[in-house]
Amino acid sequence: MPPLIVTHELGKTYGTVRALGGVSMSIDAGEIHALIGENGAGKSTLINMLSGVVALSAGTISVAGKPLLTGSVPASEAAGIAVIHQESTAFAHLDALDNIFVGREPRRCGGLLLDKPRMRAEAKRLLESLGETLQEGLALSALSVAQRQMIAIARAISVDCKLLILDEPTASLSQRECQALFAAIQRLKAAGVAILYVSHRLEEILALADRVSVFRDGTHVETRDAKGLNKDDLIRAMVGRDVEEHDRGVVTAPGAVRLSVRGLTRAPRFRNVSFEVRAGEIVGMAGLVGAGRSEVAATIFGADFPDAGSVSLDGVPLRAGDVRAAIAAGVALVPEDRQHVGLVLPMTVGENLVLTVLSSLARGGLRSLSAEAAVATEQMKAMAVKAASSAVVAKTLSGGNQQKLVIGKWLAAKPKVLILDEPTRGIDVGARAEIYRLIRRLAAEGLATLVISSDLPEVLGLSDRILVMRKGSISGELARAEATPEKVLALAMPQEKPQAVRA
Amino acid sequence: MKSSGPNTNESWWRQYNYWHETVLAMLIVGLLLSASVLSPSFTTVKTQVGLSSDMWELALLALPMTLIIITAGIDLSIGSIMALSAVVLGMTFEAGANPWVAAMCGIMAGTACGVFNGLTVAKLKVHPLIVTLATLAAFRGIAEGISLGRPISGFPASFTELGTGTFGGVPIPGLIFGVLALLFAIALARTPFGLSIYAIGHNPLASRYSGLPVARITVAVYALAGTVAGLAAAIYVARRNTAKADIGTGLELDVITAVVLGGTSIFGGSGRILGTLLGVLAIHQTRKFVGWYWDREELNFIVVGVLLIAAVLLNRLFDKKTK
Amino acid sequence: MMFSFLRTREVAVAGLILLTIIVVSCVNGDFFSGQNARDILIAAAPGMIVACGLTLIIVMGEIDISMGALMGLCAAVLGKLVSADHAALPVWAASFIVLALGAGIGLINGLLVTVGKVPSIIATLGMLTALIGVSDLVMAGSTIGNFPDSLRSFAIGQVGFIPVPVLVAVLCIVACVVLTRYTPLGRRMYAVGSNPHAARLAGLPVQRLKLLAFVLTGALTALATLISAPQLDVIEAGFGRQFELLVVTAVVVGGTSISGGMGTIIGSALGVILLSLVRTVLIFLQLGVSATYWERAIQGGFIIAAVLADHVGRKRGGHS
Amino acid sequence: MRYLLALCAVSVLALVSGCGGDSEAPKTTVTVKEGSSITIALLPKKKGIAYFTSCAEGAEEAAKALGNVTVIYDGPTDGSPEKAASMIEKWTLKGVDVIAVSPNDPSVLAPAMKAAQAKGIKIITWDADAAPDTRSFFINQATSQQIGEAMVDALIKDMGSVEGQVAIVTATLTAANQNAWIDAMKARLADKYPKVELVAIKPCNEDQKIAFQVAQDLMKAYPDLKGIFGISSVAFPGAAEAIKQAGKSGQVQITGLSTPNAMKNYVKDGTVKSVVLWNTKQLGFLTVLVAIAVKDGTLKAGATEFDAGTLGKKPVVGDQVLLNNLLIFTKDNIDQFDF
Repeated sequence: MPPLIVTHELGKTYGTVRALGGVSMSIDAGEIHALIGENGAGKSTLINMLSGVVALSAGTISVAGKPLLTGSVPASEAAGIAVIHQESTAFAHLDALDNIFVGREPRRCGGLLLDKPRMRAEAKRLLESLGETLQEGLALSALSVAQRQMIAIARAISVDCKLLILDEPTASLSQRECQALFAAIQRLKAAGVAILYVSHRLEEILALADRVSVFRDGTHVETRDAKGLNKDDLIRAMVGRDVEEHDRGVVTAPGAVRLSVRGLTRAPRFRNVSFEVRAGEIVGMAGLVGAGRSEVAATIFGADFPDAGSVSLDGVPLRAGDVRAAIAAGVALVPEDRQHVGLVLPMTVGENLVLTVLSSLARGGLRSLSAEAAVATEQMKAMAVKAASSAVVAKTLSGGNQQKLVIGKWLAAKPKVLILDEPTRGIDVGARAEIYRLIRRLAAEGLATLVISSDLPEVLGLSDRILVMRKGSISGELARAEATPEKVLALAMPQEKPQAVRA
Repeated sequence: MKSSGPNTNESWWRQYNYWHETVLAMLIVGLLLSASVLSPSFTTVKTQVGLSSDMWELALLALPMTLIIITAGIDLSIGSIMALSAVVLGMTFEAGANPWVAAMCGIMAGTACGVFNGLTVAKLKVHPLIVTLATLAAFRGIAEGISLGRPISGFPASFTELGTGTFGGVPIPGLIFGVLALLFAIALARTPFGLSIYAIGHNPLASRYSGLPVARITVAVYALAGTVAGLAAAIYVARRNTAKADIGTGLELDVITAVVLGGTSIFGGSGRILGTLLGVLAIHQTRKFVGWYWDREELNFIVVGVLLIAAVLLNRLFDKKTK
Repeated sequence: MMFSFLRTREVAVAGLILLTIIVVSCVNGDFFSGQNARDILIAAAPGMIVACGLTLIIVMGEIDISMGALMGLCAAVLGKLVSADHAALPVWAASFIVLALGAGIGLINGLLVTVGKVPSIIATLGMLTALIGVSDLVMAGSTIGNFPDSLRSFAIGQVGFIPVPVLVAVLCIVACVVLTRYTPLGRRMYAVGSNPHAARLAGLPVQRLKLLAFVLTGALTALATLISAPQLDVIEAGFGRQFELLVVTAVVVGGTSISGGMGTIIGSALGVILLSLVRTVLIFLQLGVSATYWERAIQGGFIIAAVLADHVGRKRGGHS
Repeated sequence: MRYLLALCAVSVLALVSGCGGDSEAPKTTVTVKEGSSITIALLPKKKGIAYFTSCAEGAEEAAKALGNVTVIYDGPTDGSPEKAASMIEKWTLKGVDVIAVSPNDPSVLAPAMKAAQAKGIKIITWDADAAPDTRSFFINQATSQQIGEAMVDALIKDMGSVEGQVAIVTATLTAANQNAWIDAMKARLADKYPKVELVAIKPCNEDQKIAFQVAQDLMKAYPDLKGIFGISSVAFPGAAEAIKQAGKSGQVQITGLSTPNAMKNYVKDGTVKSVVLWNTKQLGFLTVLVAIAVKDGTLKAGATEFDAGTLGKKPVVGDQVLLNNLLIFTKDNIDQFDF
């Protein structure tokens, strides 16, 4: 039997940045095909290509021998490709029946009315085939993540689904819910559906998958039979990048404790998080997406209220839940989502750069345009922002330049502690290196820096010390000298006991 | 803020970001030109000054409304705040207070109403449309309740000068408006407060993450609207020598129309005082000319309604072009 | 929690109505009568009819504030068409024309919003202003009277023992409940409001659905005029002015979220009844002449309380 | 290019709105003739309602009869005093000869009326009066006091009893004229009919539906209610319809001010026994005549009689020209009137 899906030399570039290249793989009907790789390895790009959300820059996809019209969601749907995303793209206000059928509802009475009995029966059948019961009349937002996921899968298989793509389906499921999901997946497999299973949970993959494809740095590294593999094999395959390119260079001795976090808790996102960052030190924070790292950062920054615990700067406690107090004390946060949280995109580069220091630049209540221009020019130069002038709208800049803008905005405020959340996500290699250099320079100047990153080489290369978070708490701390990708991954991966590694 | 930098790849007219204002100005000039042909007496200075008398409250209220709409909010209650301020002014005066003291009380009452709106929007996070829809009824209701619907008049000439007097040929309300418009324009274009308003309108989350006092600024703009409504009430009372609970009825829609006509986006983030000035002027001139030439009040509604929709459609058309 | 929450909201509004009835009946026994219930329902009928359409619009994240002015125009046109002093068309023909007029204005609103991309609040504000002028032109400064009895029976007739306006309102509510709960069309409207992006991904015709809701609201506004304007045997200028305030407020009080995605027809209808009760209640409480002057303040305070209570309730329920 | 087109569209729009409507609207420029030609601006309380439209018809008749008179009839369609005041200001600037004002709020209009007088424009009031220093003459068909008293007396007569509960349905709580009438009515009740109890004053916000509902509620909330005053042209028919539909014609009496045409049906079926009004066409007619006389100086302070042509001679008392034709329309006479 020929494979169901065949990709040939798929490639995607954004501008000059290559997100993915040379992907040639195949998936068989009734196969569970796992896809692994670090964050940013290109897994999402592949998913988006298959589902038609992004257009290909190169290559072809064929489904059951027929070429697929790429870059079109309806075409992918018609070909029987469905995706269950990590974040729900469903209708939170609507119930299970609606979510399964909206857009292609069974009808009666000449197409006027919903055929509720049929919907109900059909939904029941679909959900039961997944080992789930139908709960009618409850809005999706009232259901558990696992139930929502089952409904999403039910929607996917309510039409003739040939390939079901599951993107990190177990990220927020309990052990029992996971088992239910696996059972459902096995049923689908038995029914001949091909499954592309993306996960960080290596044990799951070993237990479920028939074959495993490994992605690294935008390339398809290899595809192997899962049989006979163990976790270490997988980790080795995922990590393979040259860590040395991020040489820390001159390491100054860290100074006094700047940022001190004690017992910080914001249930259910994270619990009892304690750590310190010293002046001149770069502390990396590794972990999987959803481990609670960004939430810790937002709470330190005062954007969220903690349930318990304290944050102090130079020994002085910060007022909880008060961004302005945190900023005044010298905390700066470069958020993960620079487009929506980091910048005001429709405003100009100059305006964005002075946003944090607006009042202090004012003279007699008025904005001093010359002082603002001076700050903007200085930061643009310091950050090497590539823009025609400070009057260019931030939206028009590339991702890397936008990120420099966010960092520049905070440096203008002369912070004591800089927290960077995924500072290089979606940024091309050149800009990436510039940002690394910058972070190192700033640390050398005495800034206490906390870098949150899912990019292992990045964390390893930049940090003096690495904290690893798993499921809302710190699972371990590694000194620079002892840190290896394998150790970090081992600490970050769930369902495993922490290795005996400590600071 | 459609600022765009000098970019050599783009022709000059793409960078020119005063298109909306230019169109409006041309529209007004066109109207005045046609008017001067059809009815020359309309375009004389004397007529224009005379006809301006009932423009000032609308013009004044359009200033803070511009700020509110730039923050992506809206205030439907300003007409009612005006009524409540006027009634407070009148009743304080009736109780024997100096009219200027009474006016201060009225303005304070207006500010208090604005603060209530602002706190409900900023702290309780209720949609401003809903908040002010409710206070639209409540504030006017309070005004009716405390005044029992009576008019209060008999203000001394020294006070009514505020509404009817002129200074160097310019009506005093016009001078007050001029000063305030200048202050608002400076505040919007040249103060941290102004830039923060744009930032909040575009992206409240990023504003908060940049350390801008989002809640405080939101309360401030609604409070400012209340204060200006109080001032407008004082001017109205002085001009018509009457304080009553029905003044400013329906004014909020006129004000919103003027601001939106002036190019402020109802979704927030963009808008300028200059545009608002032209918006006010466009509505005022259109109305007055229709009234002057035809003496048919009902035509005004049609003309203004069509003008509003046409202006927004036009702006859309042109927006696509620059993008 | 949303759906169960909505149900509690409907129950809450219904409970509030019940509570009001009980309290007022205790103060003034005359309040509790079949006749009064009937009159209140007749009074609420036009609001309930229009609220059906507006709920759909708000559920899809848009708004319409031109209904009051449209009612004025429909009343004027209806009067001119059927009055023996004017066109004297047969009632069925005139009704049809008025319904078409309402739908037509709704269509223009909808086109401005979907094709013209004018924000709905601005488009309908412009429409509101323009329609006031147009209806004044149509009325031409006089009252219109001399209607055939068949027209008046739209407002004061009965089918069995049910007044026609109540019957029409109930039919509209039932039809819209069926539409929203049991038809693909209705469910799609909610999907659009709940998650516009996902709706587009699911291949729903977002713009067409919005257009349809505006057209429907226009037609329902015309229908509301048909069952309320002939209540009197003259039509005066200014009919329906500010009616939109009542309906928008009622829909919001009835639990429809101004940001879209949730809200029910029943909730909106109950909201209209609740708001219509306020004036009646203030009369039955016999608070005396000067209390009249506080009527509007009480109404406003009541709305603020409802909105704030809801907000607090939502926060407690974890839906901030 | 598209932009230019759009611009053209707007200019066209402006031009169309600037010159397109001649056919449908009477032009109000003065036709210059030999001798005295005169422009009179006639301001109603609220434009677009039947009562004032019929007054305007009377005024037009007078103008036509005289030949060299232009009457501008315009007013706020929503009855807003502010708009009325700015219309007076507009006519002052335009330089009309006489402005005849039916003040919807005398105190709001006073400054504008005084300013017009200061510019040499003659101001007279009609239909309702304003402060004496704001106008030269008042064409008095009835003062607020007379109107209030006439309504009270008519209702008491219809009730056939000098005791019981009565209620008022008014326009809005802030309507100046209605409030003046209410004051006069209260005074009359207290003075002459102390046993009649005024239980409620309710606004209908000039909305037919609300007037109807308010009257319905009043009858149920006050089962002993004997009478209702509907004191606006919207409130009166609304309340009458409520009485009729409640089957209480004859039990609950109603009266108010309205045009005979609007009330004919209710008078004929017995719901309404009396409608208080005056001959509105004559009022408009007389207003124009007085305006001309005031302008050319033939009517001066101190006159005791005014020759109103076809209307006959009208008495002048102080600064008031009395129309003196307060009418009570009943079943017997209502068919004789058509306005």
